[in-house]
Formats: sequence, C-alpha cells, structure tokens
Amino acid sequence: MTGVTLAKAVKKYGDVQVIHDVDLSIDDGEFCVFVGPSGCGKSTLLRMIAGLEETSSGNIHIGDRDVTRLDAADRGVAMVFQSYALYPHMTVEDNMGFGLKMNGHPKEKIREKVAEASRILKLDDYLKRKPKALSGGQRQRVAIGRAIVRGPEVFLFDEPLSNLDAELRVDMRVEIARLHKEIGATMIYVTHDQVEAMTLADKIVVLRAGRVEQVGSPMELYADPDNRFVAGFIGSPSMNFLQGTVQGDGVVVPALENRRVATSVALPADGSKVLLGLRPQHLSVTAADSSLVLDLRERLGGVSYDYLSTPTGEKLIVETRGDEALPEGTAVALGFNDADAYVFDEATEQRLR
Amino acid sequence: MTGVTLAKAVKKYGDVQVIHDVDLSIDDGEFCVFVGPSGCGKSTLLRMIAGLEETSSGNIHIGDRDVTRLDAADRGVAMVFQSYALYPHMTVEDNMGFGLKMNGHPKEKIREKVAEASRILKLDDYLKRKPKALSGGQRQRVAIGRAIVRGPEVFLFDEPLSNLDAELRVDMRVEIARLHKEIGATMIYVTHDQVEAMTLADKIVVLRAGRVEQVGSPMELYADPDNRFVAGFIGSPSMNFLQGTVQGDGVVVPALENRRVATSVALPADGSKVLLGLRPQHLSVTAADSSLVLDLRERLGGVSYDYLSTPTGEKLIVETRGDEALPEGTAVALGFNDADAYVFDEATEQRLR
Amino acid sequence: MFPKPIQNSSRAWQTTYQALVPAALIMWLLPLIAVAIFSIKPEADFTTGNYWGVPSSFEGISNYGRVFFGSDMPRYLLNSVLITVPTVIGAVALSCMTGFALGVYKFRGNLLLFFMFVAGNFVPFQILMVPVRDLTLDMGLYNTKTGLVLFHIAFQTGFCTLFMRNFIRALPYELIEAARVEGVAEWRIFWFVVLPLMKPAIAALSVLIFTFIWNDYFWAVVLTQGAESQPVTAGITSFNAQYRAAYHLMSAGSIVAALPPVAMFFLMQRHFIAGLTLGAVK
Amino acid sequence: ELSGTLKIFSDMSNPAPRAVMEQMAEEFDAMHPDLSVELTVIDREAYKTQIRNFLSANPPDVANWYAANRMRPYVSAGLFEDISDLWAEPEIADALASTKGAMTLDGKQWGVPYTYYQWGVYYREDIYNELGLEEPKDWATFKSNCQKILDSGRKCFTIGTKFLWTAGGWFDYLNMRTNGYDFHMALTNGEVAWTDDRVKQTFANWRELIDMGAFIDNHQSYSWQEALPFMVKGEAAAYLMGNFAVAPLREAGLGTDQLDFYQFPSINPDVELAEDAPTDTFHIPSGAQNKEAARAFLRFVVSADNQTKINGGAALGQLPVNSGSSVDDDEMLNQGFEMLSSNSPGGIAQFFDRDAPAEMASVAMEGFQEFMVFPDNLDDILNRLEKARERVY
Amino acid sequence: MAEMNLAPETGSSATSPGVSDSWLRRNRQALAPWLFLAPGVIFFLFYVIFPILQSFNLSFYRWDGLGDPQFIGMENYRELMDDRAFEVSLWNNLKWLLLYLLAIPAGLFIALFLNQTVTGIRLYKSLFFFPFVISQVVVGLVFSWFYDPTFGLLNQVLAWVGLGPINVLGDPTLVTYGIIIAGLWPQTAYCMILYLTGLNAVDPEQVEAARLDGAKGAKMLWYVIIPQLRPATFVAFVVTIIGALRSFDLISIMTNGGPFGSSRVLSFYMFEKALSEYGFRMGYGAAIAVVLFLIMLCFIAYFLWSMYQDDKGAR
Ligand SMILES: Nc1ncnc2c1ncn2[C@@H]1O[C@H](COP(=O)(O)OP(=O)(O)OP(=O)(O)O)[C@@H](O)[C@H]1O
Ligand SMILES: Nc1ncnc2c1ncn2[C@@H]1O[C@H](COP(=O)(O)OP(=O)(O)OP(=O)(O)O)[C@@H](O)[C@H]1O
Ligand SMILES: [Mg+2]
Ligand SMILES: [Mg+2]
Repeated sequence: MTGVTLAKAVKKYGDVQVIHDVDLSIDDGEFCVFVGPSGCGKSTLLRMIAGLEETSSGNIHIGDRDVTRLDAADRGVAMVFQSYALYPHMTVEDNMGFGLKMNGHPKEKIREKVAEASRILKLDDYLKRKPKALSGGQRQRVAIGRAIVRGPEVFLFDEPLSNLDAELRVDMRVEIARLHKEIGATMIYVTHDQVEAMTLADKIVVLRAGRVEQVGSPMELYADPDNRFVAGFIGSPSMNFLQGTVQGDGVVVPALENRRVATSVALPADGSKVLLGLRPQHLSVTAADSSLVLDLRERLGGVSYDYLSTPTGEKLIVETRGDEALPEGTAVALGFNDADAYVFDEATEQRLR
Repeated sequence: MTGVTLAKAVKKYGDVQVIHDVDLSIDDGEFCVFVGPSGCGKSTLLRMIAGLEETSSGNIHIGDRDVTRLDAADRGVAMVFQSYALYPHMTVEDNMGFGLKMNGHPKEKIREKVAEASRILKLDDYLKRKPKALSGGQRQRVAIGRAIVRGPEVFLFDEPLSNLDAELRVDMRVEIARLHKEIGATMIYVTHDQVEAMTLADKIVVLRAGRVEQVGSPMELYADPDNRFVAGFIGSPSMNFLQGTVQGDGVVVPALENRRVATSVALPADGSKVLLGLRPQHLSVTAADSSLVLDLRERLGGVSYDYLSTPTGEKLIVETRGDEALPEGTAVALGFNDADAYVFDEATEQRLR
Repeated sequence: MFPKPIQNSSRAWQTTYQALVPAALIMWLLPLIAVAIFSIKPEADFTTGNYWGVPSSFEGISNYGRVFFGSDMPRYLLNSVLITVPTVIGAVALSCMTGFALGVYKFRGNLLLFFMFVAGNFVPFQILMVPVRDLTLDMGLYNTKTGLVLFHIAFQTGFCTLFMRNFIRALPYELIEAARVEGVAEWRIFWFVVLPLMKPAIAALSVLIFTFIWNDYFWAVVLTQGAESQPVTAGITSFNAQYRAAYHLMSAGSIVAALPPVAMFFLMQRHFIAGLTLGAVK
Repeated sequence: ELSGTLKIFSDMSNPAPRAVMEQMAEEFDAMHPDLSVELTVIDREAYKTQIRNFLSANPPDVANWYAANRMRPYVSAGLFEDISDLWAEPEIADALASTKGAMTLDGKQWGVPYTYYQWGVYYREDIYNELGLEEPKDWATFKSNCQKILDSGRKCFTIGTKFLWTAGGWFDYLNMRTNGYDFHMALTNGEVAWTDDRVKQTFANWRELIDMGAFIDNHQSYSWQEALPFMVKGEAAAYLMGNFAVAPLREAGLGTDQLDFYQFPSINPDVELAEDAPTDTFHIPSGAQNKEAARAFLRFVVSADNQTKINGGAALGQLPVNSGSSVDDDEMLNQGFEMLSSNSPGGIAQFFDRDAPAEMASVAMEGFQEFMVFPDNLDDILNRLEKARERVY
Repeated sequence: MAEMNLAPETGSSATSPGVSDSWLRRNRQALAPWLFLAPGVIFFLFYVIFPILQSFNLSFYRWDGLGDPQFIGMENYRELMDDRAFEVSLWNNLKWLLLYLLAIPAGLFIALFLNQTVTGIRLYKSLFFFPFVISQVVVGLVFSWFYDPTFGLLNQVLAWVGLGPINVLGDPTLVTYGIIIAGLWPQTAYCMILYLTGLNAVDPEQVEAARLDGAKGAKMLWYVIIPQLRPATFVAFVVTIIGALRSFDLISIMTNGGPFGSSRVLSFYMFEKALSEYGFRMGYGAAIAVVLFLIMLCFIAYFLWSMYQDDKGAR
C-alpha cells in the first residue's frame, strides 16, 4: 500500500497561495504525470510530496503514513531532479550508493544494490567515472539509478528529460517506461512535454494556477476533456475554438458561414453563446469558393499544417496529409464530421455533454 | 541585388579546418536555412558571413560587393543571436537605436526608425523597459527589432528561437515568416529544429562536418534526398533504413521476411548491398502472423507511433492514425507501397535513382 | 572579447604589443626591481652614492646571509608561519560552517546575521584596537601568538563568511535537496556533499587569508612585542631600526619578508584570482 | 642564593648598547648559577609604546626606562616598584647621590640609573681646521663660524627631525641659553605661557640660524641616524646630539682628529650655563615575579666596577653614574664629564620630552619641527602650544 | 530498504515518547543552522561586535590605559571639534578617499591592456598583480627610498629632465599625495585583477552585437563594456574606499604622520593618540575611531543595501 494521497493540500508563500486545496489520490504502482502551463505549481506540488517544501495546510499520506510533517529524509521517497543533481565529486558508483552509506548500510549490501541498479540501467561500464565524464543521457540514468538503489516506495521526477536533446529524450522516455514496468513502483512525473505525458502516464493530472483541472488517463483527457482548458492543453496542434450560438439541437458558427453543426449534447437555451472545439486532425480542406482563406501552409514532409483565417477573424489550424499543392491565399472549404465537434459553454468554459 | 554568394569559403582554426570549400549562392530576398547536426559548422558559416569570424580563404560577396575582408560593421548585415545579446543596461528603445546612434544618425531619425520597428513587432508598450523586465519572447522580438532598425540588406539568425518554450517558439516562428514577407530582405537562418527549417525556408542548406551535403527547397529535400544523411536528417520521425540485397530490378529485405521490393531506380549488380529507406508516414501495420513484433505503441491523440522490431534486430517506426488498439507484443505485418521506398548504396550512402 | 584580440590586428601592432608588455611591466615593477638590485649590492655602493647604477660587485650571498644568520629574521619568519597557518585553518573552518548555515538554510535573521559579518568585516579595524588589546590583556594572551591568532580568526571570519556564503549559494541547491531526500543528516550533508564541493573556494580563501595575515602590520604592533612573538612585518621594522641606513640589508630583509606570500601566490595563482572575484562580486 | 628566572626587558637595541646589555645579562647569569637570566631586547622606538602593555600584562622582573617626568605615569599607576630601600643602602646612596633627584618622585625612589651622557655639539675638527675656526664660546662666534662654513659650501649642522625629539634638543639648548635653566623648567612644567615674549626670544635666536641656512635641507625626512652620513661625508660640519652619536660616527670612519666636541656656547651672558644630560634607568615593575633577583641585578648594574665597564669606550661610551667608577679615557667622555661636573652651574636637565609631560612634548616637538621648516608659522605654532598647555596641565 | 531505515525511528518514538527527543527530531532542520553558526558567531561577537560597542562607550571616558577610566561625557568630541590635527587628518582622509579612487580607472586601463591571449600573458598578469601581494610595510619602504630627497630615483629622474629636487615626504603640501601614490600602486593592481576577471565575464555575443552595430574602441568601451563591468566596478569601489579609510601601514612606515602631522589620517591619528609613545589617551582615540566608523558606515550601508537588492532577486 504505497499510493500517495493528498487531501486539501495548500501551499502558501507568505500571502501568495500557489496551491489551492488539491485532493488527489495516486494508486500503488501507478504512473502519474502532472502537466500544466509554466508556473501552475507542478514542481511545488511535487516538492510538497517530497518534503522539500512545507505543506501549509492539508495532509499528505504515503501508503498509510501521514507524512505531512515528516522530514524529506523520512518519507521513503526518491526524487530525480531536472538538473540531475549528481554529486560531482563522487564516482557514479558512489553517487548511487551515497544514500545507503549515509544511513549506515553495510558495504557489501550497498555494492549489491548498486550493481543491480547499474545492470537495469546499463551503467556497468561507467561505475568508476565521475559525472563530468558522462553524456547527458548517461547522467540522467545515474540520477535514476540513485533513486532506484534506495528502493523507495515512491519515485518523483521533476522534468527529468528537459535538459536532453530531442533524440535522447525519445530514448530516455522509452527507458523510463520500461523501468516503470520492471520495478512497478508508484511514480509521479512532472513535465510540460505533451508527448511524454501522453506516452508515459497511466494517469494525467492537469493543473492550472494551483488547481486540479482534470484527472484521467491520457486518452480520456484527449477524447473527453472536461473543459476548454484541458481540451486546448492536450493534443498537438491544439484544438481550434470557434464561437457559435445555440439553435435548436445544433450550433450555428458564424466563422464557417453560419454552418449549423448538429450535436447530441445537452445544449443550453437557444441563442446562448457556446464555443465549438475542433481538433486539427479532424478537419480537412478543399479548394472551394468560400470566405475561408488559406493563409499559410506549413509542410513538414509527411504532414502539413494549414493556417486558415475566417471572415470573423478567428484562426484555424488544419492538419493535412499528402502533398496537394494549394497555393497560399486560396479560398477553401472546411470539411469535418459534426460528431467530432466538442461544445463548451462560452462563459464557464465547461464542456457540454 | 543583395543576395549572398560564397565561393570556396574556408575556415580554419589553427590547423583544424571546420569549413571546407563552401560554394553557395543565396538570392536576393530569399529565406535560407542552415541545418545540420551539432558542431557541423552552421554557426561558423553564419559568423563568417557576418564578419565576426575571419574567412581563411575564399570569397564572400553581398550583392556586388566583395566583403571578405570588410569589418562586420560595414557589411550591411544584422544578426540576431541565440542569447539575444541585448544590452542589459539600456532600455528597449536604446537597444534598438544603438546601432544608428553609433553611426551618428540624428536623434529624430533614430526615434522614427525605432517607432516603426516597434510597431511592426508590437513592442510599443515596452520601449521604456530594460530587457530584464521582459519575457523571453519579448526579448527575442527586441533582438529582431534591433536588427530591423538598421535596415540591413541581409539578416542573419543563429538559432534565434532555441531559448524559448515550445508554445512561444511556434508563435515566433510565424512572426518571423510574416516579417520576411513584410520586409522581403535576404535572411539566413541557423537552426536544428526540423519544423522551423521546413516551414520557414525557401532554401535549406544541409551541412555536415563543414561541407554542404545538399541544397534545395524543403519539399525537394524531403521528397528527393541526395543521400542517406539528408534523407535521415529531414523528416520526423526519421526515415527507417533496412539492409537489403539487389536482386534483378528489386531489393530483397531480410528484415521483412525477405520481401522483395520492386524499384525503378538504376540498381547496381545483383548481390550488392543497398539500404532501403522507408518513411514512417508511408508505412502501416496490421495484426498478422509475422515475425515482426509491435514493441510499443505511443499514442499522442491524433497520431500514434508504433515501434517495431524485426527478426534481424533492426528497428522500425511506423506512424499511424486512428485509435486501433493493438496490444503491445502482437505480431504485425508491415504494409507499404514499393514506390515509396528509397534506395541507397550501402557503401557510399548515395541515393540510387 | 574586448579589446579586440591582438591576433586579429596588423603584424606591426602585434610586434609593438609584444614589446610593450614587458616594457610596461618593468616600469610597473621598477620600485621592486630597485629593491632587488639594492639587496645584492655591496655596502660600498651606498657610501659612494652608486644607488642606481650597476652593483659594483655581487654581494647577494653575504647580504642574505646576514639577514638569515646575523639577525632575528628567521625567528620572525617562523613566528609569521606560526601565526598565519593556524589563522588560515581556523578562519576557513569557521567560515565553512557559517557560510553553510547562511547559504543553505532559510531562517529568520539569516540576512541580518550575514550582514553583521559583512559589516563587521568592513569596519575600520582601528575602532577595535583599544578594546581588543584590553581583551587580549585580560585573557593573558597579550604578546602571544595565540592572542594574535584568535583575533585574526575572528576578524577574518567576517570576510570568509561573505565569501563562503556566496560560494555556497552558487552551488546547485538541488544537490542538498537530493541528499535530504536520500535521508542524509544535515551535518553529513555538510561534510560529505558541501565540503568537497567547496574545495576551490577553500583553496582560494586560504591563499587570500594567507596574504592578508602575513602582511598584517597593524595588529602585530598592537598585540605583540619583541622577537618572541612578532611576525615578520613588525620584524622588518625593527630590523630596519637595527640596520638603519644599511640599505642593502634592509632591501634583502624586505625581499625575504615578501617572499612567502609571493611564492604562495604563484603556486596557487589560479585559485587566488578566481577567489578574489567569486566571493565578493556575486 | 638567587634562583628561578630573571626576566629583563630592554630597549637597548642599537648594536653597541645591545652588546652591553647582553653581556651584563650573561655575566649576571654566570654569577648566579641557580638563576637563569632571560633577556628580551625590543626596538627602542617600539619599546616606548609597549612598556605599558607589558607592565600590566606580563611584567618582566627588570625593565629599562627613563628618569624624571617620563616615569610619572607608571609611578602613579603603581606599576613601578618603590625601591627606596635600595637607595637606603649606603653603597648606592653615596655613590649615586648626584642622580637621586632624577629618580625621585613623591619623595620615593623608583629606579636606578645606569648611564647618562652629555649633549653638546660634535663637530668635524678637520673642517674647522681647514677653515681656521675655533670652538665658539659665544653666540656671535657661533654664528660667524657657521657663516664661514656655509660659505665653504657646507651646512653648519646636520639634524634629522623625522622623529621630532632631535628638534627638542635644539630648543632645550636655545631656551636654556636664552632664558636660563629655571625658566626652562618652569616652561616644561607648564608654568609659563608659550606665547611669552621670552619664549619668542628663544625662537628668534633659533630663527637666525634657520635663516642663515645653517641646517641641512630635508631634515624632516630623516631619523637621527639617517642624518649622520651628512656629517660623515663632510656635507655638514656639526651635530647637536647626545654622546651616543659618537659611536656610529666613529664606526663610519671618522678618526679622532676628525671628530671633536664643544659645549653649546652662551647666548645670553646673564644666564648660567645649563646642560641636558638624559639619564637612562632600570626599574622593577611592581608585578615582577622575582623581585629579589631584580634588586640584586640593579645593585650589580650600578656597582662601580660594572659602571666603569659598561660605560667604557668599548661599550656604551657614556658617563658612569657611580661616583666610584672611572670615566673611560675617551676624549669626548672626558670633555663631557668635565663639562657636566664643572661648567654647568645652571643645572642639569633630563631632556625636553622627559621634562615635559608626554602630550605636551609631542605637540611641542611637532611645533619645533614645523618651525624649522616654516619659521613664518611661529605665531600660529605658539598659539597651538599655548592651547595644548592650557589643556594638559 | 526504505522501510528498513524508517522502522527504527517509528519504533523509538513509539517506545520512548521522549518529548525532547521528538522535539529535537522535529526541529533538527531549524536547529542545524544555529549549531553551524555558533562558533563563528561567538568568535565574531566577542572580538568584533562587542569591541565596537566598547569603543563607542570608551569615547565618553578619559583614560590613560593604566588607571581607572573617568567619565567625561561628550568632552572628547568637543575637543575633537577644535583639534587642528584632527581637522588635518579629516582633510587628508578626504584626499585619500578621492585620489585613491584613481586606482579604479588605472586598474581598468591596465586590465584592458593585458586582456589578450598572447603567449606568456598569464605570467605578465600575475607579475602585474605582484604589488598587491607584498606587504604594505615593504611597499612603504620601497617608496620612501624612491622619494628620498638625496638619492631617491625620483629626484634622479627629475634631474635628468632638469627639474627638482623635491622632497616629497618632507613637504607638507606634497606628502599626502606622495603616500597616496604609493598606496595606489598595490591598489591599482587589485583593481586590475578585478577587472580582468570582469572582462572575462563580459558576454562575447554582446560585444559581437555591438561590433555589428558599428561600435568601436572608446565607444564600445563606454557604451557596452563598462556597463557590463558594473559588478567588478562595484567591488573595486568598495575595496578601494575601505582601503582608503583604513590606510595606516604606509603612513606609519613612510612618514610616521609627519612632517609635523601633515600626513596624518584619522586611522593613524587615533593610533597615535591611543597607543603611540606620547599618546595613551584611549578615550580620545576611541572618539576618533567612532568618527571614522561613522564615515565608513555610509559606505557599509551602501554596500549592504546593494547586496540586499541583489539578494532579493535571488532564491
Ligand atoms: N519561493 C517562492 N516564493 C514565492 N513564490 C514562489 C516560490 N516558488 C515558486 N513560487 C511561485 O509558485 C508558482 C508555482 O511554481 P512552480 O515552480 O511550482 O511552477 P511549475 O508548474 O513547476 O512551473 P515550470 O513548468 O515553469 O517549472 C509560481 O507562480 C511561482 O512564481
Ligand atoms: N574558436 C574555435 N576554435 C576551434 N574550433 C572551433 C572554434 N569554434 C568552433 N570550433 C569548431 O568548429 C566546429 C563548428 O562549430 P559551430 O559552432 O559552427 O557548430 P554548429 O553547427 O553551430 O553547432 P551547434 O548546432 O552546436 O551550434 C565545431 O566542431 C567546433 O568544435
Ligand atoms: Mg517546475
Ligand atoms: Mg551554433
């Protein structure tokens, strides 16, 4: 039983409250990812769980233990920092064994544990090196190794891959997924990288300004966002939003030449303002006599992004495949399936379903 | 006539030659992007054009003028640095006007020019601030503004967006495209970001170890790479390469259970080793009794990446759309159109066509 | 780089520069060079008025010989060593701890304490003279090396703390957090994580303090007397009294007194220069 | 029999006195097998500031100092041992009678003298001969001699006033010759205003010499030793100084036929001649550990034999304080002894900075130095001194 | 394993609910800094802070260092007000403050001169730094010989060009300047090193940007380099001011305050009044020290204020 539970967790810096009443429960063995825009409190929340920041009010449990007032040292968590935080004066081996040594474990035992971790992470050849003599990816692996060695109940990661270049990032991402499968511990992972969040998480927690917006599996969040913020945040390129007005069981969208989008959701009264959400992947364009104009086509090879402008001044992005050569400036018609459209209340930004 | 022409440009640091006989001509008003792996000499080449590095031999012309031995200040170029290199002690206004002031322009004139640039870049509200009080994107805009104000014939950019976060990067990329359209000057741009290169460039120059590998428009490079390096470098995820053997007018690929891929290119003698290049976008998978195994499926919402392993130990990435739920570990069959395959000589790595 | 690297300018200017630097150096060190030459001149040169000419004979050996074997100089040098070395060790040790406390922990009064050290360090030390002298007298440490060492340690702790605290602040704080998460006790974090990382700062500070203390004259005069406990700076003045107007010997004595910090400086040059800015600037 | 250690702090740091001191310590050590003598010699200038510290902090058993007013701070602070008992012993009482006054404060004796020496004008006999000059007996000759020396391209007097007290010597003589011993004592005791016309007269006389250019240039940059070479090289013809200057002058190569001495000549014929003859002393700090040995050492120091020996030409080259000892057969010493015993009817002064309280002395001597450089500042200087006098006494 | 190192702790607090033990445990984060601070702070309080207060106190007494101090209120300060020597010292201190600052541009000049990468430049740099390493006592001696009116090199040089001789250290109008020049020598070396490290930290991209902007030579220096050297300038300023106010060794060695007190500064004067041959007016000396302290306080406050500003920005 080593899940992590937060109950009404609050963090204040002086008068500024940066975490607002967060309730969250992470199951044993779960891989949980915190995402959210910069400054929303991801790191703060993680550090509260680690014990590196005091919790102003509320409780944090790890398994059955209330750890709210416990020192970081006593919580049985391990943390991997963005900057790796390897001790530069120790060899890889010593870095990994340091925690055990300081807590008085016998040498033999330490060596064993380190050997096992280094095997898992394929670090055997580097055990005698200092961190300086390692590449970024190797350093990251050592940092993870240091966490593994202590066999903690909970692993915490704060943007562990953001200092790596794109290629390595992909490799290490796969590695972390494998690791989670292998040791099965509870892991909490902070990132602002869409791809990492979507591919690694069992559960994604979307934070915004210190509040939890939605919690769920990656595909849940993608397919069934609770509100405009989550819908816009998950998925790349982001969802397009167009203003519309309710009319019967459909929404009239001025930007699309008053096209009426039929929908099955519970709509508010006629004439209410709503937002229509359209994923770029669900759209297609064809040359046609229309008031939508193709501003720019970014062609990335396999996929292209079309930037459209509507007569109402709203902008749209459409993801297209294939190599049709529509010249920029052409008038285009937008094609999509009404069922793929999401509807949000314009005022509350909540999803209507 | 303000294109840039390099003729047999060479740069040596002591005995180490980092730029080898580069011949290149960039037309007036063209947007040219230098790409290549880290350390290949992109920045060096750019700085040679700027006059910040001496050219060891060869010539550089801007328009009709031979600028090879000219001072940086006299070349009529402006440069935007990766770190922005704003003067921290001057206001935004002074930063932008500094170049004119140094060249003895009257105050009135300077104010005018700065006002215009700040209008283009929407910096009017920040003119009195110091760079410290600006966000990353705003600083980047100031750096660009500083370049604009001087009204140079050629703009040089050295990874101008790499210090920005993903979202801002997209915005600024669009901004730079707009700027290029608006002022129409020649621009040379260094980046290692695929997307930037593909979307911004009129012409991409692929560099490798100080040599030009291929020059062409983005889609040319994507669709018609000259060699394995360019093919692997352009496109994301990168092209898959599988070893094969020539057999008649086809290539036998052991990794794909000796499937014979018919091709129309001029193949070498039977039995020669070649490499088959397959773009992830051109592949599809279906569950089937096969020796290919689906290792991992990364689902990003609209698109998924399937990681396959072949019996020969080679790895493949397949880009798929839609939500089919093949469990990891399934045996799969790979589908593609023989015409989409590229063939490269294994020894020279040159494309065979 | 500013000014423009000389390699990028004309050959002529490069050559000029290469000639200019040593010439400027000689001008700059002229007074010292003069002393060095004085110190190998025979006494006769001074009576005949040959102050600035070529030495009429080389008397370096006998001059330095007299300094080392005919005066209290060796005694003073030894005193200086016995005063300087413990001071360096003491001040560095204390300031590692205070620097750690002030650099790592957040607690009320942190900044206040830090400013106390900084302000105390910049105080005109003459204001301490009378009370410290009395204090030392009261403790029975007047005219002992111990008395001088204790005071130096205390006073230098101010400067060292400024330096160390800033250095520790520049260390990545995650290292300490990482150790905390690993369950390492605070003093062990200090000993096993922070201290090893402070080696460059310790080296730099040691050299700095060494030069400061070695060159101290004021406190040597205030707190000690006589050859039994005075350091070489005070020694050299009494040496001068003894050999008044014997310029060749005074010069040799001065050179001898200046040598240890100079040697120290050359040995640890790199740290020293880094150290000068590190602590103060950041 | 004496035992333990005997700690001696001495300021006899110049080479010759240092040797004497070391030898005395050794000898005394040898005389008392169970006693070990520890001698610390401290630079003479430094000693003056350090004595306060060690007297209260770690007092030795015996310490050097000076007679007269210079003792007062320590006597009033109770830091010196009353050794009237020693002075009651007949050997001392009789043999040292002439110096008893200088050692007495508040009716008690606080130390013993071990040497004293005359002040006077040491001059280059050979230069005088060359120019055909006589030792002057009066102010007019003094000045006319000087004029002739100046005419020959030399300076009359060398002096180094960097440490101020040398100027005090000139003031002592000029004032005692102009206004007499009693006036001088009254002035140093703060009983006369510095703005008094008689004082001004003294300075007027001094100024005559200054205006002639009698003194070497830049004297304010030199210590007294640094001023010696001018005399040695013959750039200056004479030096008003204590007898301790003779040793270094001789060492520097001046032979007997080159160096001679005369008494400072009379200025005002109405006043009797008086001399400076500073007395150097030994004291027992009241905190001494081994006072018995200290007393024995003091007895040893003033004993007739020892006095003869340490004041001999080979040693200190000064005058013994013990009437039973003999003055070394030295040209200068004999002249000095003769002068002090028979030609000093006005009295014998210690020296300006010993007769006047320390604070007054420091302000005054600084004023003398300034006067010697800028004689025009006299009024300003005297006003300053007067103000200091009003405060100090 | 984590369980292993947790077990004994929970165990001990369960079996012995010792209040102090758990209090200690709970507060060890809060206690740790004080334990680390204790030795240093005690030393510092004892030897620096208390003595400062004592000096303040002492300045209200008359005391010769031997007997009992006698309370006289503001008397010492009143006496200071019309003490000519004090006035001279104060003016000299002002001269020191102003002229000593010349070390900053001079140091910058030499640093610019030496900021190149030719062979052996490291050795040159350290040799230029030399004067700072040697004792001021030696510097003082060296310069007093340099100025010596009869044989000093200065007068020899002046003689070649048909000037002089001048007696720098004997002339009350020149003496302070003469000593300041001696002091500038090591201080310039110090500033030079500060600027050399500062120049190292100048952002090369900004220099390049400025080159593209057409800034050259003096313009570049003024508009781009010097603003970036601000931190180095700040430190140079602080250490120079403090050096100027503390100046003691040189005066003591070169002139002993003379001629007739015209080269005294406050720090020297207070030493003279308190501890020199004719001094021992402890209270009066303390009063001078207090005045000096108050002057310095302006600079200390400035320094602390800017440090505070910097610190607010940081973690
Ligand atoms: N020590 C502090 N004092 C005051 N406010 C703080 C402090 N540390 C963080 N904050 C504020 O708390 C908020 C959350 O910060 P946090 O570092 O947790 O954000 P984040 O989500 O990790 O952002 P990023 O993605 O940029 O790392 C921010 O608004 C930040 O300004
Ligand atoms: N001053 C120098 N002296 C010697 N070699 C240098 C110097 N500057 C750069 N190089 C070398 O020149 C090569 C090209 O460097 P350059 O900075 O142009 O690479 P780049 O393509 O811009 O790389 P990146 O993408 O990492 O910026 C590198 O191998 C580098 O090591
Ligand atoms: Mg964060
Ligand atoms: Mg680069």
